[in-house]
Amino acid sequence: MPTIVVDVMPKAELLDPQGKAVAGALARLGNNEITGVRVGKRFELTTDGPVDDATLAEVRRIADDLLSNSVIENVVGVTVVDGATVSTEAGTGETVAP
Amino acid sequence: MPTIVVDVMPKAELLDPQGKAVAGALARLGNNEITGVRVGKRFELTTDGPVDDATLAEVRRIADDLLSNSVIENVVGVTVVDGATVSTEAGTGETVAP
Amino acid sequence: MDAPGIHTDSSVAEEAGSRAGRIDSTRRHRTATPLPRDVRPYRGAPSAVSTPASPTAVADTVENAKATPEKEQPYGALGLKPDEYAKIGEILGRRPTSGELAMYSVMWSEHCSYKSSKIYLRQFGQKVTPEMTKNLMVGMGENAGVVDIGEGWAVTFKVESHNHPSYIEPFQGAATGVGGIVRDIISMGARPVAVMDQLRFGKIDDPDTARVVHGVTSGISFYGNCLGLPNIGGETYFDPVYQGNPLVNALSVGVLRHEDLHLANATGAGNKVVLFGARTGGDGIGGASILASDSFDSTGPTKRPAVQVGDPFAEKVLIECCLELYRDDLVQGIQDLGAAGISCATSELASNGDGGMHVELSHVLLRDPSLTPEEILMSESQERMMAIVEPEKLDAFLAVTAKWDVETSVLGEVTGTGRLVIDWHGEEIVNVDPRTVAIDGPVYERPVAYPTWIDALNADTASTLPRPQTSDEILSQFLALVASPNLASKNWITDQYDYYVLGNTALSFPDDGGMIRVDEESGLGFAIATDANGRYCQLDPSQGAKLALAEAYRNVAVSGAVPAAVTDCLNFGSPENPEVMWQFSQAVEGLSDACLELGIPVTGGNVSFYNQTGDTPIFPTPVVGVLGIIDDVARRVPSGWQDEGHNIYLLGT
Amino acid sequence: MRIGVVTFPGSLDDRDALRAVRLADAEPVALWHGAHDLDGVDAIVLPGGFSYGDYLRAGAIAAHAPIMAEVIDAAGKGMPVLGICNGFQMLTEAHLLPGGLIRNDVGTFVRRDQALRVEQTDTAWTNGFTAGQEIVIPLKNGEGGFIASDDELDRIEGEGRVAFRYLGLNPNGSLRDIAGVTNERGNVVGLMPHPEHATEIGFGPDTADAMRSGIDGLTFFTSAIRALQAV
Ligand SMILES: Nc1ncnc2c1ncn2[C@@H]1O[C@H](COP(=O)(O)OP(=O)(O)O)[C@@H](O)[C@H]1O
Repeated sequence: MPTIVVDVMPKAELLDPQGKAVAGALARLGNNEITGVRVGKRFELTTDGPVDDATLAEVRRIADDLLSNSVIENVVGVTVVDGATVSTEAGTGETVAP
Repeated sequence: MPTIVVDVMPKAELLDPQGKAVAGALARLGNNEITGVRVGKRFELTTDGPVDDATLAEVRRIADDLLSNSVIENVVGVTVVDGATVSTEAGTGETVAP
Repeated sequence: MDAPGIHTDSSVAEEAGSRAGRIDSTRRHRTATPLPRDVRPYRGAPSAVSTPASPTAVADTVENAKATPEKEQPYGALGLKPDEYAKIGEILGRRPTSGELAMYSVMWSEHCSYKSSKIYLRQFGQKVTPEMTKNLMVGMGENAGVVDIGEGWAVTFKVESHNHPSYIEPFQGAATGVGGIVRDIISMGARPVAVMDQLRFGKIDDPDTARVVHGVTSGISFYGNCLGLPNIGGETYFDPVYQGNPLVNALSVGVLRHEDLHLANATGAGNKVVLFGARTGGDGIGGASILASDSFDSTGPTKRPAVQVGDPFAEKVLIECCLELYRDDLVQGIQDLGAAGISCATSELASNGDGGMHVELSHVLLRDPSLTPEEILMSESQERMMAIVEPEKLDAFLAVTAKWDVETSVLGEVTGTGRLVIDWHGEEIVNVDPRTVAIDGPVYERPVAYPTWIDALNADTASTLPRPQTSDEILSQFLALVASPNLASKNWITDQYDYYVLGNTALSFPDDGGMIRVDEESGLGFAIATDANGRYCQLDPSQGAKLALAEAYRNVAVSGAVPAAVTDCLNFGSPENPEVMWQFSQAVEGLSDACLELGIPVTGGNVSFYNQTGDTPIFPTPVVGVLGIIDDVARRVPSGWQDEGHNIYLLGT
Repeated sequence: MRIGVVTFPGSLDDRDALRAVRLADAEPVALWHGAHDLDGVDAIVLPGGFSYGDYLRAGAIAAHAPIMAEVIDAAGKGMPVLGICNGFQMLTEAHLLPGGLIRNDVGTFVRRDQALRVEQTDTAWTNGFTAGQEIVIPLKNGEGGFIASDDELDRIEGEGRVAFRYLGLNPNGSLRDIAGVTNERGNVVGLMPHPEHATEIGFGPDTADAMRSGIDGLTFFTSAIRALQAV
């Protein structure tokens, strides 16, 4: 059963109070390596059938129309994850996208 | 400036009211290909310096302790993304993790 | 049930500890299930036709139970004592099926059966005068008591605990606590109109307290605000005795026209048994899964969550849906699903009715298709209701639930057999007299012992403490008091609570009690206040309980309302500790005596035992709520100074 | 004058908005989100609440409801539309109003009696106020932070489309203290605070005169009636 992952992030130039709060918490916990935090959403969509180009085009449309608000957010990724399960810990150094 | 992406999802066995609401909206909008939706969080952490193993270990700790609530959520990915920005559209068929 | 109200904490330490092992006899083993598993589509349009659950599980049928009398059953792990298990065999004349065992074990647990408190709670029903009960439309024993407030209006109210879940996952625990009490109110036929919360936390500067406090208050804020119910008051105390066992009590009030009163009973053979609301998942199975975490690995059986996630939106829709069903007279009997889920709803509805019930369990709509029938019977998934519907009204019923996008399935019908029969894909897995499950559970007269330490505690009075001698000492004592978390302003909590919604809030924080207008024309309304002081009760549980009642009574009276009825949430340590049992007996006796003296009846409430950290019980904490009636809320009296030039009087001694 | 109030699944302050319409001497009309017509109303209120739990983004799912197509159409033709709190969020999601609303910077839900300055009186919902008038109405939200890009903010400021600003305290981190905005034509107005909760003495915000006696919100509804009468 394929899973389509849609990633949505607040636009870079706009305020992200959640990210700011997390960054503040990190600093208070003594971490000073992380200089910025932004918090977005990750949607995992499952389909019964196989994912073809038409499905992906439809998901991109959904991502733009419903899953994100173009005034304040960007869709930063639409990815098909093969196999039914997303690992509980991804390998290091893996690059999601070019 | 490298970005570390931390993905957090609600545990599969728990109710995900957000996913349920989105799935309901998709169905009302006429989509019946997507059979399930779960909504999690995507954190983008930026560092000034390079990301080494120590940094990643520290981020994994932060992901478990601060960015997620282990009672109801799983950290499903900790990934380094090179370059300052994550592409606005990821390629299809990419697998995030093994 | 003849104990006040229904369920206690859905997770009680005792049960949690011993019921960790679930019904392994019928669990089919699965390989690790792929993620995400929760993929049952939520479709806008509900279906009357249910999605059949997976039929692959091999059920332990009644036939099978008869044929295999010697089979060993994990009753101990389910929290049943050997004699209780033997009693079940006696009642049935055979060993129980695993489904029956699931039902008896949850329904005979402390929190559903009131087995340790029952013999004391009777006093609330006995120490009454006809004058006290003349305005009671429904007294103790139903989901919540109902008080006639005049002009054709009635009010129903109740307070309940959600202590243990709120320690494990403060946000969701507290949120689902609000959700649970509100469903009790809906199931009486009422529109919920207000909530309150009574909170006790550990030491304010303990590292774990922030997790609990902020989780709990934001959970209450989230669920209550999202339901659109004004929060009109509550209590917040800090004391180290609650460190590992915070108290999270939630109260809800509803209003109804007299003719809208609904009760939890299944009458009329042929009437349909309908389950509606959220789908059933593996949440809080028997309240026991908390300690089942050792089996939470990917190779073992499917994970069962330790916590329940609340969906206030689903509950808000459920409220409106139920009110429309009542308005159109489509419901004959109704019960909310709380602790013990379908086990509780079917057995209580059937016992309170005049016949029996026949249900096909595979018609239950599932969130997790891998659930076994026993798990479905025990699941505590939130935001569900069960209704009894006349067959000719079923279509209209389904039209209303469809309008509100509430998923619905018809499980079976009321019968004239006097038996509760539950099938799983056509095979009979439960066949019991419902009263033996829901009403005639075990009753214990637990040992009681006077606490030896209490005299020394009482002898150690404040008179031995040094008095401040200098103005500096007085100043520093004053500052210490002002800075103490229990006296400081609670705005940081109450500012997160909406009291405006519904537009009828006449009083709320920081007033002594909350007040709600019921009738927009006449101004008829009610006031409500809750109080408890665990420290007083530790010194003297009987006096402490009386003082709690007196304070709540005063808080209602000073608002301008006439006190009319009482609800209570009795938070205590383990009933197996004779000293705790003594505290409990004293508190109930004191409270019931004081109710008689003040002339107001207890209409319902809740008992929460096993509140302790290690072996140390919490202070006895009987939270008492008093409801009063006011003819016109325009004549309310607020706590603050209103206008310049008013005189100030001090009354009393 | 018939003023409709749309109920969505999860709407909470719909009954209050209907009451406020009645107190303003207009005829309240309850509308349903799934309807495909507006029942001939003269103006529309999108009420507060948590439509669809606000689980995706506040107001996002409701903005796709069938009736919203009618609302967008009517708004385009000049019908007065007021979005209160969740209704404001729907109007931004439907792009009838600029900007977006995000989680409060304080991180929690906030309920308080909020002072506002009326910045724009040339709208269907504010013509009864005087320019710069200070009013107090209840605020209660979790996602009330108004944001837009700097350019966009400059533009709407320049066009006089900031309708209300927070006074004294900015409760949610809204940029430039913006509490409410209007469209260019002035018929569509949205704001986070709740005027419908300041329309009845005894149940509104506290004032210097007496507790819970503030009724500044009534002017929103009487303004709409006046705007409709002027047509
Ligand atoms: N957890 C809470 N939820 C709602 N209201 C609360 C809560 N805690 C305190 N309050 C309200 O805050 C106000 C002040 O509380 P408190 O400081 O305990 O004063 P009092 O001793 O007069 O009850 C009261 O109106 C009370 O109802």
